[in-house]
Amino acid sequence: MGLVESGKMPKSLTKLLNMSRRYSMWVYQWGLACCAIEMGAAFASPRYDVMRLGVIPLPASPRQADFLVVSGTVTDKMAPAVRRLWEQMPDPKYVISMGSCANCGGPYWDSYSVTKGVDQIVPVDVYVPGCPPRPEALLEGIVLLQERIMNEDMAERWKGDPIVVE
Amino acid sequence: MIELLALNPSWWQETFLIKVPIGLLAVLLPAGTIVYLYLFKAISFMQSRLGPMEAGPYGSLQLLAEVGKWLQKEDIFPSKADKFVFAAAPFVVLMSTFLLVVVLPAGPDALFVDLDAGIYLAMAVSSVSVIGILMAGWSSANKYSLLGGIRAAGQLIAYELPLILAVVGVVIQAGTMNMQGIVLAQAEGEIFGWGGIGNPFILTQFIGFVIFMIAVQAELTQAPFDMPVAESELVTGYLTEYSGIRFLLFFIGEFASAGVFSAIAAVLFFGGWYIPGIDAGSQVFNVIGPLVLATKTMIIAFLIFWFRFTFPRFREDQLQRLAWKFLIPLSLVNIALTGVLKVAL
Amino acid sequence: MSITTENEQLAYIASQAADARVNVEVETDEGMTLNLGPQHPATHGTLRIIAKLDGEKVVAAEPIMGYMHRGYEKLTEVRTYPQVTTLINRIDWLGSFANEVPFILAAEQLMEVEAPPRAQWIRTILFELSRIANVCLFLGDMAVQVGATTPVFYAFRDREFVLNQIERVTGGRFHPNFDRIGGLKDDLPKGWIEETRGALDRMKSFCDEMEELVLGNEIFQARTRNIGVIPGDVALSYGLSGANLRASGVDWDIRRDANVGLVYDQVDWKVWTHPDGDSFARFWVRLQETREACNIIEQLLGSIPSGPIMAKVPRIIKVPEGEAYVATENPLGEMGYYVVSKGDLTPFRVKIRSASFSNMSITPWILKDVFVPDIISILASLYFILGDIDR
Amino acid sequence: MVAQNVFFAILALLMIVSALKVVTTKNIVHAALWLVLVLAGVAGQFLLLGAEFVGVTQILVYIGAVIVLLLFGVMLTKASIGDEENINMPNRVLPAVIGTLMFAVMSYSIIDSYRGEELPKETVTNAARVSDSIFSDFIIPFEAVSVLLLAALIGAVVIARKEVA
Amino acid sequence: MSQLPGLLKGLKVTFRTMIQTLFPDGLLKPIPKPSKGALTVQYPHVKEAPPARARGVIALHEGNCTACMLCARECPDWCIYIEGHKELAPPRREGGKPRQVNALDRFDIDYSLCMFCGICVEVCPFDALFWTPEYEFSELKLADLLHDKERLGEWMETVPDFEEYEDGSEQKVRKVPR
Amino acid sequence: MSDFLRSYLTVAVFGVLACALVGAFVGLSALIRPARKQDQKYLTYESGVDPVGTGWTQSNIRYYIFALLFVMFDVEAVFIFPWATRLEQYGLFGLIEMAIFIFILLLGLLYAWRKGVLKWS
Amino acid sequence: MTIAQYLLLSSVLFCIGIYGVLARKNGVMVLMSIELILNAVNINLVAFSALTDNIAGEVFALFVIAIAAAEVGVGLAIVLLIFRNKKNVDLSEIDLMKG
Amino acid sequence: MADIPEHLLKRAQAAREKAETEQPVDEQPSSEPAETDTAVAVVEEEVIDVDEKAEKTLNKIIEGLGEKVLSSHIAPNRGLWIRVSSENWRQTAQFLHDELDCTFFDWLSVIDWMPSPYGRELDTEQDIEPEQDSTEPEQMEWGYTGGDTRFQLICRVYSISNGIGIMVKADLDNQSPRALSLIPIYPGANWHEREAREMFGVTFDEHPDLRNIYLPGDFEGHPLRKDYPLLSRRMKPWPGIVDVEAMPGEDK
Ligand code: SF4
Ligand code: SF4
Ligand code: SF4
Repeated sequence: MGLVESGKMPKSLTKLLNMSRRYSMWVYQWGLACCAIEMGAAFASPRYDVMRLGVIPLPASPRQADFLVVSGTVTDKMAPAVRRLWEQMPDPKYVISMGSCANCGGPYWDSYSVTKGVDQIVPVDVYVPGCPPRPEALLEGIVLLQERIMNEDMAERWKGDPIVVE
Repeated sequence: MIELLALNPSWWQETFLIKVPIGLLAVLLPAGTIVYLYLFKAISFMQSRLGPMEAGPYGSLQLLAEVGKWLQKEDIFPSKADKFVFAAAPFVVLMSTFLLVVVLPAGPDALFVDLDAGIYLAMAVSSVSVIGILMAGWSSANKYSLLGGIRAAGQLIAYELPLILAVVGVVIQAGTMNMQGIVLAQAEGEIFGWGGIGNPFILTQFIGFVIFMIAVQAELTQAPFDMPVAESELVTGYLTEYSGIRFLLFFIGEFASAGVFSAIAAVLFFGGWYIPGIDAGSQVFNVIGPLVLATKTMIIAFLIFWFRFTFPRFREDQLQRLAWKFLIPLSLVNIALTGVLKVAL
Repeated sequence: MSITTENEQLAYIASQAADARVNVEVETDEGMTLNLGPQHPATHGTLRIIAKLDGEKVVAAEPIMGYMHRGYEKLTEVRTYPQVTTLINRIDWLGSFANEVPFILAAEQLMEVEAPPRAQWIRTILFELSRIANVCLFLGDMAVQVGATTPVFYAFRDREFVLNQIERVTGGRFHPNFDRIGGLKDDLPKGWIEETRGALDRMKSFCDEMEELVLGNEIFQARTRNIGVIPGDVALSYGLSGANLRASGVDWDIRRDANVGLVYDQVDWKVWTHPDGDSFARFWVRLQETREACNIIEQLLGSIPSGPIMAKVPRIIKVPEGEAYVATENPLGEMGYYVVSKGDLTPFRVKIRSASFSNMSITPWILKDVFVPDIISILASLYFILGDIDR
Repeated sequence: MVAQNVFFAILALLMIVSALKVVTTKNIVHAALWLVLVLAGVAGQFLLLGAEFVGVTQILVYIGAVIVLLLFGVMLTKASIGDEENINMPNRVLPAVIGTLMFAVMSYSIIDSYRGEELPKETVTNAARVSDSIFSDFIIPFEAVSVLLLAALIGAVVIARKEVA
Repeated sequence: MSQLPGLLKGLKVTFRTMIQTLFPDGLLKPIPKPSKGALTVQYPHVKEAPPARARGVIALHEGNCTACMLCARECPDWCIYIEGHKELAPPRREGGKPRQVNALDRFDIDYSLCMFCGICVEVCPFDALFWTPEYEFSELKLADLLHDKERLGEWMETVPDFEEYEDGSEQKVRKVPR
Repeated sequence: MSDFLRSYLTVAVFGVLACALVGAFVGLSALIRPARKQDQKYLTYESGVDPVGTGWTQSNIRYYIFALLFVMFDVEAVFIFPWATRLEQYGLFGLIEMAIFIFILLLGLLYAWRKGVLKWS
Repeated sequence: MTIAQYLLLSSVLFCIGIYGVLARKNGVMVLMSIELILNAVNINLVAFSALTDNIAGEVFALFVIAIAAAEVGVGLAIVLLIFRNKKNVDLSEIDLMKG
Repeated sequence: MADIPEHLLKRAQAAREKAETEQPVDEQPSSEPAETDTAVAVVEEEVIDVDEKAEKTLNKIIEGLGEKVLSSHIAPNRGLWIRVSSENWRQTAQFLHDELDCTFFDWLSVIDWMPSPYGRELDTEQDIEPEQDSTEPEQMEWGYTGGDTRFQLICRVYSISNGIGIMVKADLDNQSPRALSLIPIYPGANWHEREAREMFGVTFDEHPDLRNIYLPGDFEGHPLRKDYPLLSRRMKPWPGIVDVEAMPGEDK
């Protein structure tokens, strides 16, 4: 137990495991706002076809998800649910914040009901700018995340803190 | 096959050194092939996409990545769940699959066991997975799971019957429950006196085949019978709370049973390892038999996934109605017809 | 990095408590309470339906909204008119060009300007294109909700062609911000008309595919016929509009009956209605409307007048005092803006009459005595967009 | 024959432990699952005795159908996760005494009358033999079974309908 | 049952699509070439080209900007930050007086907040801001989404030319300063 | 041991094999997977909110009728399978016997059908 | 293998079943205990069938299985009915006459 | 919040001047219903084209409701407004529904006529704190059909057979704004009224279920009231102030 946390993993095995996490990323079907449609396009449109990258948009339950795309506006009413769902995902888990709303509140920065940035609730690994980001921009974010996974230190991630990238 | 290698192993050696590894392969390989070829690729093509491309050439290593990934996922036991049953459910489901595979013949001598009650045993153990599903649904302590589990069980038992009854027609024709015997009966049978291609029972048991396939579709909870795991309402049904490796096991179980059921269908209706033109007793079949069977299996499995990705799903009551009011009476009629013909001819 | 500050934590706990209260309110002693959402594939994101069940039967269902409430009406009061235009794109995010139009028309009414004909033509074309982009997704999504996976891929596939056309003109795939008071931001780029024709052909074949794959499918029909029947008068009293109303047999279409500012009177087209009022009818009407939209666009493409695309308006827009209400037949139904101006840079009050809000208000009425799977198909057939409900 | 005896012992142990669990566990679903093990053990014993058809039937009917029925019934009666209160009679000593006494008496008489009587080796009865027997000697009971099943179904439907109404 | 035709038609549609994807050259040349038959643009390897007007990211032509603040004021999200100072620039005509111009010290756009509405580009009276269709600028850290003057200037390379207009238009095609 | 028992032993071995496979997977996974306790991780998933109600229901009693019907026809299958293998020998007599048997069971199905327990309300 | 070992096993199961029937209050549990008893009987039947090489024992085991299925069906239906009326399946509190 | 900020004074002054110079032509806020009829009779002299349909409908309404119609307004081809008192709110709706066949319920909302106390000058960095109670009712201006009170209920119903939409306004009490719910006539009003309650704090009597519809249950305040502040706007410095450093030697 806890082979990884103890740091006794051989390098090559770490690489292999990172690789498998990189190419098998299940993302769960959850859209929040307009960005969700572009996310849907990235997932379901044959033009973008995110499955190519190994991102499988099958699960509808967070229990089977590897990463979460916060695609759109997070309102104060929604924020607890976002947090809850993120918490219910099994580790190792990742978060992509998609669109201005999720990044910072975006067009609703001055609204009374919108959370100003999802990183106040959950730790975010990749920020994808745009309003909405084109599907390919999301793909870029995913590729970025994959690279990040490829190079990450498993022991650090297993402890749960997102790796600090310098 | 063993004779070909001019070995004479003891029973224990034979079982543990040959049959067990081959059995593992026979379960996992079709499952993997089906997932990759159909779930990832063929379906993508049907939707004018490509499917996995990045992991290995044409995404061929995707499955390895999947397994590697799932191994690393945290294994969550919800605090309210019944831990023991929750953990045990995947065992039951997978066990049902493995017990199904055991009766399959892949050549005149290439078989795991040659049971007198072969197909009967298969039918018996196929219903065991219902228990696993009920266990999973109940122990998760989750509403979606419970509803999904009960729906699944209700559906599985409703379609278990057409499945069994569709087989009866074949048994009547073959006059045996032995799987090997059924293959031979097809190989040596004749259609109205013409034995050119033997008698693959698909020809004389077409109704039975249709019923069997519909029932298999339902047994595998694939669309249009995927109410229990209906994503758009029950999240993932009885699997909702499963994460990590246990989910993967269910996943493997699902597709492995797809493979096994397709193989059973191939044996029952398409002549199993036999292809017309070669003498059924010939040693050749010990070599090409497995391949022939695998090919037939894959073709049938394609049907399953083709349907799955084309049709909308039935509602629970429509599904039950279809089973009880249409399929079961029809299969009884089929049995009656086959019986009458058998006795009359 | 998870900056869960103390304040954040407090707010979090408070809202949890609020949630718990809702739960208590709906708690029943008999039967089971099924909670769909806020994260649930059936609810297009963030709607939450609480259904009290007896077995598989729904005794009562209560939608809980507001998970996507972004405060548009307040924000419009602190934004200038051009800024409002870009903001309201995001109400119905699928047909966003159509969102701008009624607001711009209302402002134009107050300013007493009229867009030049070319602008009106292009507006109408884009309006219908966004209808296609919107409804096209409905066609696929409805199929997904009743369990067919493939149609939605086709919908996304062919929708891309339409989006491309919208993007080529406006620069945004679906937040165009293209309409201006008095006209349009820019003119059509070269070659656009021809390409649009191609996209329309694609759409038409998509409609045919949908008809074969979904509409004609017996399972689909079994799932939708006689499910969720809304009689015409009930629909009216709940303020249902658009295809939902027409599927209940009410022959009313703002484009034909109360058209403002768009050029529907220049084309030859038909309003589709269906007498049944069930989920199937709603799907059918929308499918026909998609075809009709292709038809309208094709006619308009051939007859775009030449000329300017902007009327004379001051550079800094101040809308004179007054009140105006303009509604258009948006993809989701009647969308209108009630604009009260006091002559400032910003509107004084904007009441947004969004289609989905009214369309959804019928859910407690209609989700009675149905089965759980029907919740999904009925909701899907009513077709709502969360931004359009919650605003 | 040694192997048979070994397997018999394993199965018997499994069955007895599971059977005890069935009657002592406090959770109904667990009880049903332990019962599965008992039934599977019984099937195994049948196979050891060479009764192939009965053994497989045991799996098909008991594990595949009766247990499912039981589980359904359990879930329909709100089986909660965790132990249930109030599942046992207040007085369990008396039943235990009765059970032990009965076992003592029975085992005594069994050992007394059948000590050392060996079973014939390797008899395998296949389905055909069973079938022939049914369709020659037991045709009346056979038809009677169908009537019985019909009666059971009708009874259950009546009860359930009362419920639905 | 009369159920079959509708179901079969559906099967036909999906099967046809599969064949079209697998064998884009028709069944006479049955060499599977899905990457040609599918509509997919295989992202990291191939990139689609969005239309010229696409609003991907804003490029700044620093030379034109006079720090007039119009864009910052009109921006609905308040996400443009400008600081400037006055400066003497060489005269426009030979021998004229040196002109007083506003020079930019800081021009930041916060893309984490920007709503990509295009108002700033539209209101800029001096043609200093342009849209480019680039879309690849995701970041691992939020702070990196604040693009400064230099970064915005780099985007200038990717600004496409303005497109011609469709017949019947009275708009003039503008030029991108390079 | 006889071939017969050996065959069934193989069957049992395969059953054990399934368990071994599951066990191996779970064990392997236990070596490398993380275990990060987060209080809410173990809450029941319910679309992102606190679970409503106790989570238990009396589900539809109709399911029970279906299960019962299933049991009935399952028993039928028990008799029909051996019969099917020997039908040739029994001839018309066997046919009629089975026809009566099935007919009686069908009466049950018919009864349930007519009483409307196969429908949902 | 001797017949005695089967008979002993069967009697163990039988007695456990008896204990269950007497000690359990929950209707479903009682049904399960009855299943134990029936299975004990079946073991006896099959064992004797093997001993005497008479197929009748096995055939009767089959019939017993069939009847047991019917019995569970009806029994559970009654338990369900009780449950619906009383909200529990406590056999000790049931006055059968009032049902 | 000590003294009144200068800009606010300026604004108030400007508003007062404006009100003096451009007296509204037709929509005098009328206190007595007697005058209303005349106001109705002299609709819109400035407009040349006449909306016959609207006028006919208006006549019918006045016929049916008589004095209950406090005032009305026709914007030709744009719409028809009438104003009633909040006591007659439901009766009016009932009349429109029954007599004029306005079966289509369009929407219902509230307008807060109080000028917003918040604002920003172009050269201040922060938003300004408003003066407490700095706004009195007389500073308010009402739109078409005038008004008396801060909150006005407005609802639009549509008659498909006649092809005309009618906007009905009603003045609400300043202290405790309330009106009868329209649910018995238009069930669709349910959510609209919940929304109005939540956003403006207007109570609808006889409404079965006036819970919050959008905001979390513990949200305080009514966001669409003009005196509800948008905090972020007041916290964040406005980047638009001209921030060009002067040349050396030049003063600002
Ligand atoms: S970032 Fe823009 S497109 Fe995305 S959800 Fe927010 S407003 Fe919609
Ligand atoms: S695009 Fe819009 S939001 Fe973005 S910087 Fe320009 S004006 Fe601001
Ligand atoms: S409006 Fe144009 S010139 Fe003025 S500051 Fe902005 S970019 Fe520079």
